[in-house]
Amino acid sequence: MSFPWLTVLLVVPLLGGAVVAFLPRSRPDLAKWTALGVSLVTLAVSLAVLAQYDLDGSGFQLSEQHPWIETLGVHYAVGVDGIGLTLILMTTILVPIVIIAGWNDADGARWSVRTFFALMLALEGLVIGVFAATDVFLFYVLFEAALVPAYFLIGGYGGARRSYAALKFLMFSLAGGLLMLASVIGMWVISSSQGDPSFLLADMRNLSIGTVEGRWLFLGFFIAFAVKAPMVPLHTWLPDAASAATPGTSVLLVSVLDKLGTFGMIRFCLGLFPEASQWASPVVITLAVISILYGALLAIGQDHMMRLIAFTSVSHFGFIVLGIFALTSQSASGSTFYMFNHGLSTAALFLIAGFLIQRRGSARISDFGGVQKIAPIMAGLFLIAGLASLSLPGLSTFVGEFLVLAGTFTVSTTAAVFATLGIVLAALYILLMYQRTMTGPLRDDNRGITDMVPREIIAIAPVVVLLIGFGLFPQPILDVVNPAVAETLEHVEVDDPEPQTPTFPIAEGSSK
Amino acid sequence: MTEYTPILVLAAISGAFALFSVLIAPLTGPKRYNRAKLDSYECGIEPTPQAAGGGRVPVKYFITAMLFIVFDVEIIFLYPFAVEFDLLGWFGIVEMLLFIATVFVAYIYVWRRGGLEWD
Amino acid sequence: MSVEPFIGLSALLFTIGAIGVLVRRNAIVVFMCVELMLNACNLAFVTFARAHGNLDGQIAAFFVMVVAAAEVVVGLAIIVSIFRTRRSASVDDASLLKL
Amino acid sequence: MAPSPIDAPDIEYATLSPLLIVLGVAVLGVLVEAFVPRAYRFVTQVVLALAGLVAALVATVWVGSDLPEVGGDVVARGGPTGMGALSVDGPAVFTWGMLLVFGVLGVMLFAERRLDGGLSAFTSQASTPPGSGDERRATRLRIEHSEVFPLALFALGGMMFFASANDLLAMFVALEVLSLPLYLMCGLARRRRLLSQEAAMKYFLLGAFSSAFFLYGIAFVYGYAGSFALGDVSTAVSERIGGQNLLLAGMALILVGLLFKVAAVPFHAWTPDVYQGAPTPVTAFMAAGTKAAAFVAMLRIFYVAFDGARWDWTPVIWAVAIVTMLFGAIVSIAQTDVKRMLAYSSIAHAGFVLVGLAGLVTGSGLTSVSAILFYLLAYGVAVIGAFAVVMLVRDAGGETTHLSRWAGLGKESPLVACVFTLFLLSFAGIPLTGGFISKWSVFAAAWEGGAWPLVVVGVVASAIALFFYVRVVVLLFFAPPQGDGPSVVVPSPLTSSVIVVAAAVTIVLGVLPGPVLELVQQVGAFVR
Amino acid sequence: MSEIFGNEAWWVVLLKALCIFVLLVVFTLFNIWFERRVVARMQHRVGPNVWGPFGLLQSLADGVKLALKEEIFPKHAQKVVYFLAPVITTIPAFLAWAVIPLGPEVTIPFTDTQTPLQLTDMPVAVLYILAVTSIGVYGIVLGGWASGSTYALLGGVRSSAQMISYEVAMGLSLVTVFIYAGSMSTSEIVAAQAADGWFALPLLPSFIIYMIAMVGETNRAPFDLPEAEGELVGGFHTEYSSLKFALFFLAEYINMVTVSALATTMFLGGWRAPWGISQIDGANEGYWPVLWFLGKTLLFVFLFIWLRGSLPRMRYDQFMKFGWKVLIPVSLAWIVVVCVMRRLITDGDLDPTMILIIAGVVVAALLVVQFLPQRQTPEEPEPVRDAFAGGYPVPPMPGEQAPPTAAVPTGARGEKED
Repeated sequence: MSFPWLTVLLVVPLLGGAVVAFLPRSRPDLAKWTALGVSLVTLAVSLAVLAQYDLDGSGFQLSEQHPWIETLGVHYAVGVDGIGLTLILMTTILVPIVIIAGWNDADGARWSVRTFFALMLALEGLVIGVFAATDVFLFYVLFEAALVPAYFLIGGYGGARRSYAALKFLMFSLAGGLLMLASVIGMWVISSSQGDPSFLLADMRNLSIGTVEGRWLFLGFFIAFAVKAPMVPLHTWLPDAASAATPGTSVLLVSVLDKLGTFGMIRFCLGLFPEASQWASPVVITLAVISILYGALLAIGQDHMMRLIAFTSVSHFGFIVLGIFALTSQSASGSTFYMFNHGLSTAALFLIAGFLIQRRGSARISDFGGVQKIAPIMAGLFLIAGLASLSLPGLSTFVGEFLVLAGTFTVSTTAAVFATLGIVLAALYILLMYQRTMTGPLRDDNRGITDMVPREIIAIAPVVVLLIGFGLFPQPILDVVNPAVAETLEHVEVDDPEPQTPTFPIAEGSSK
Repeated sequence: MTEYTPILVLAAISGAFALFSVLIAPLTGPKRYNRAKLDSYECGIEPTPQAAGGGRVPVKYFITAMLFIVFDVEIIFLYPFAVEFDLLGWFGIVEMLLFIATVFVAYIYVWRRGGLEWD
Repeated sequence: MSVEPFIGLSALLFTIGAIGVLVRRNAIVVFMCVELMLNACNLAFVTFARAHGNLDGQIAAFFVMVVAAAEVVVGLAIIVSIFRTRRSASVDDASLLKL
Repeated sequence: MAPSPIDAPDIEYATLSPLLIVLGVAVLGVLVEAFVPRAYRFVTQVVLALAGLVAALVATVWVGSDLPEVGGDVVARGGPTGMGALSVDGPAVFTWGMLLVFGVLGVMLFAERRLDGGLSAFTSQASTPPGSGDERRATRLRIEHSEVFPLALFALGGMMFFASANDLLAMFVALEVLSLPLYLMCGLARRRRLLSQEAAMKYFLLGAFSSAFFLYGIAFVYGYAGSFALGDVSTAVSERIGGQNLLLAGMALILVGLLFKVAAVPFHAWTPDVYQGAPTPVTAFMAAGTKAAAFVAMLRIFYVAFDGARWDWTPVIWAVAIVTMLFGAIVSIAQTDVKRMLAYSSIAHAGFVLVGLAGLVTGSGLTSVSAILFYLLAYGVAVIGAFAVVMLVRDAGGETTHLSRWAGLGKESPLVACVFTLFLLSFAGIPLTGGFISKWSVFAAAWEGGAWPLVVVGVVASAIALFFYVRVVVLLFFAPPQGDGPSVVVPSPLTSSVIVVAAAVTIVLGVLPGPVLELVQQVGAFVR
Repeated sequence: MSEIFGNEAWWVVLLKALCIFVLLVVFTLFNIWFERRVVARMQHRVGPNVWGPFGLLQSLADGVKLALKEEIFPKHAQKVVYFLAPVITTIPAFLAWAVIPLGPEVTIPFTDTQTPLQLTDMPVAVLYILAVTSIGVYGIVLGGWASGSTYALLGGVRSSAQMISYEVAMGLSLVTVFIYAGSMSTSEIVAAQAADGWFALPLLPSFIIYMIAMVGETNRAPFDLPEAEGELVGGFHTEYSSLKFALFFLAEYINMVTVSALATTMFLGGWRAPWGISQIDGANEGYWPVLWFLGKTLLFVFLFIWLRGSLPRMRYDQFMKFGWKVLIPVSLAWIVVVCVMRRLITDGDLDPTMILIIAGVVVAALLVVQFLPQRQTPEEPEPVRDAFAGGYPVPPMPGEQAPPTAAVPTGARGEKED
């Protein structure tokens, strides 16, 4: 068999993490540099994977498969399609950035520096594993396992209420995960009732699942994912976590970990329970729209910068979910594309806000003002990031959001209209924040704020570049994404509908 | 009428006799009150007050009782074995020897640990 | 000879024992009640053996006796050891462990 | 008239060798107590016990390696032996092995002497009143109760017997043989003796009470079926002869007795007290061993004997399982003592196993029996490890089991904290631990048997329990240490190896459960 | 065991029961007199000789005297139990005789009803006797406890402890008899001895053990520790007076007769005429056997009295030690020997009687060795005198000289492990 690229891809960070964890406690710098190196190597490997990936090929590529627990039909099976690949790339790109940006975050924490970076690498490895897993069991295991490093990242480093935030985060995710466990067990029972049990995604797709069972199982999966991709009303853990954790952790949480949820929705909800997905989509669409608006409104009301950004992501995740459950190839690929870019933009926002907070020693927007006079670069980058977050045309996020909306229009005008409101609100909260922090007269207690140091610029620059770059030329990613999305949707047995065809269930569902 | 009924008859007779004699005693005997007489006898010295709950006896007696139980149980098993001895053959003997040996081990333990010492 | 009366008796004894265990406070008495329950079982065994015309029940009674004896030995040892320390065998006095 | 001689029964001593070895070594241990001078007694006992256990383990493997296949609707292995009093079949042999492993680990914990100033965890002389001069004198003379080793072996023998008994009477005897030594061992703690003695008394009184119920149930079933052999009972049950009331009453009473032993609500009251009061090594041994043996016996009774009446007892099992899971999970949240917490978690686990038992999946593949066997193994190992860790966290007054004293353990000694976390995660059923696979398999078995509501409740319960475990983890790692914080005593190789083994097994069962799962599937059918 | 037991006319049963009752009472009266006479002779005295021929009515007079004494309810007594204890002790004493075979089938005079001279019999007769006699212990220990007097309590506990200790030995000694007779029914055991001789010979050790045990069982000298006047005044019946005391007295003597009768039945062929007389035909029919039986029993009673007259009282620890450390192991060993031998014989390999007799002699010798004056086992050496025993200066006892240098307080001195 060919070279196990994916295995390497997910083993490298894990091993690196292990190595970092056992570096001498006395030499934090060594740990930092090693971590950075490892993450860069991972990035390189992921690029190699990209090179290996055949755009015209269909289904999972570079897939490997070894039996793990025969008796349960569990395999160690990995493989990527366009969606997984994109998200893997996003991860591998973000981690080094976060490491650079969070270079000093762990200093002076109760826990050692090495552990911080080791945990980050471990998280990266596990997340990559989740994106690449093509075995439901393996997916579940990694999905749950990824919580552990994240938990310690939040609880071990960061702000005052970190342990509370960590507990909340863990409880939410684990509760969701347990529901998912129930569903997974159900899947196993069904598959074992239909011949030898097997968890391979391919085999599970071909199971014949009764309508009712299907819907229950779907629910189990969906709730787990909805917790992960914070959807109203299961989002409450995110603001706490984001505000308590270090900026770097927040980035990993929001930009990477939460993508597991939306990714799971595409890969499993749609992939395993097509019928149930159609059945549920009206409700889900409604929820998505609600979280778009709700998140945006709460964001406007926030005074805590991190919380604000967190709520913006709630709203953005609403878009993503909307795109997925609109069940049109356009919106779905839009969502995928949007996941990628949302990762970047949010990362930028979190990191820069982190720099600000670090300098000012306060996260309250009202404490800031006129920062741009003394820190122009930071202000500029902050503006760009913000604009990306409100998906200004010309920035990559715009493409995703537009595709989502366009796709949604074809199935449910109402939803689309309300969603569009979200964009307006987005403009509102971003610009308000910018104006209240950067512009205006410089307050005396902000004089201490210095401009960004080269390290930070190095960290932010690639993000900005990518944002703009993909804004102008989105095609490469779309090429990667589209076939996979198309495949998924055709498994859901919907073809892109014309706007008003009364025969279509979703139209009815959403028009009432 | 089973082979146990005669025992009841005998029990009735002896019981009647015993009860009669304890009941008749107050009538036959004289009654002369005397405080010292009613006090518990202790060779004339001031009797020691009763300990609560009938007082405490040495734990030795407890151990003896336990041992008695153990060996009585052994006897419970020995009797049927003995009665049917001729039918049981070597197997029965071997098993019984094993049984006796096992109980004997416990016995040795008690012995060595001074459970049988009275001083 | 009909079985019911004997079973009724054994059930009665068993119930008395059970109630005794639940309501009495002196460990020794509780313990005696347990023994009473065991003997109720013995009665049931022997009765059923008679009813079924096989000896299993009687053998069972033998084993139960042995077990009861063993229980006596162990139980009294424990209770005596407690009695020696706290001068009372009341179950209530033993209250260091709360639920 | 001369009645014909009784022909000697043939007993397959070879097949029973593990059992005989364990009990024989126990008797030897008593002799050692009698004859070996005190100076060498302790060591002799330890060596003897370990050697015997290992020998028995080897014998078990040997027995298990050539169990004859028995055909029929399901392929089972092994068969009845000892005049049908025992049935050495797949589950029995597997349980033997499992129990022997527990026994080895437990004995190693018993033998730990470095933690408490060169003295074992057991009192010097149980006969001396606590705090008395005699006690101090005995301690000064370094007198020790090395009897615990024979006692443990007797208990172990009883457990093995219990798990393989194929006859209600044998089952009762085995039950007592396993219980009585445990009653005694519970009362032998060196520290907090009053607590320990109380625990012993409660355990004894309630235990005797429940075994009386068990016995009365046996009497009724005997009255119903006219025999003690499980096979005969099952035929009687399936043919529905005689008065059903006898059968129902019997089953109910037997169930009471067994549920008590496995510590299921509402017969759980003894568990926290006993777990807390007993010497920690004993608690570990008991928690792992008794549960395993009792559950296997329970499976045997209800799957073999009362299978025909399953519609009568499954509802009860359902109810008990639900109540037990929820109760154990909820109440454990309120606990402030590590040992009590583990006790309640063990109650909850009993509930989970009952879920598997309610599944009633027989046949090939993942049967309920095999799932439960796996569960018991994973749980037992984890719980022994957990209590072994509890042994290490001490202060001047012995073990500090109050949770608040555990705060900041992660800082004090990260290794111990991590291992304990591992066990907790295994209890909680987090992936990549043995607990996950085991919970998985029982739930799967239950769902396959159509008991999916139970599975849902079980998931909810584990979510609740999860909250508690995670809270403990938070305490361990993130809470600021109280005062000078807990001190972790460095144990002798015995304990540390126990902990290492337990942790390793927990992880292996979580990551590579394949072989063990296959094993339990092979042995997962009783011989009827 | 004949089918007749349990199927007789009610009046026959009543008659036999009455006879046994009367027999026992009379026998007791006689025994008391007998004992006093014999002991008197042994002590070069005359003994009671006033009332009736040879003073035979002496004990009757004593009984009447007792009845006329005031009865006392001590202050601390637990009234009810104190009242019932004598009854509890007396009834079982009588009951034991229900299964003792006094003779063969006879015709009741003036009728033509055939009936065995035995109230009843059952497959577990001997077990029944043991069970019933041990009920008597309850009476003793309860009486001692209920008297509310320390002496009585100790006496009761002691006597119960000693009874149970020797009951074990007694029970074990009977096992071999059952092996030989193949039954536990008294009448069948007697029949078995008719077939192959008295068991006293082949089972000599059992016989000896039984005799020792029976003395201990009945609290008779030299084992009469519960009534050790020196230490315990009257033992458990210290506080009893008048007829209650009389009942205890009665029960004790009946027990003495009971164990003797049991010994006769078990080992001396029961009611069957001894060798020599048995050659005369008709010796084993009719009412003659009662004579033989009572004669043999009286022999044992005489043994009792003889022991009392000649042996000093043992110390309690010696007594317990003897029971637990000698009798029990020996009888167990003897059981094993008998089992193996018996099996070998029934397999018809080797000559039975020889081996048995040899084995018997050996064990008997072992047993006798126990009676030889014990060589003084060296007590643990006198602990070095501690001038500060218990932390206080102690003056030297007479005959004890203080060590040259004043000893320093040594706490751990003289401690020995358990």
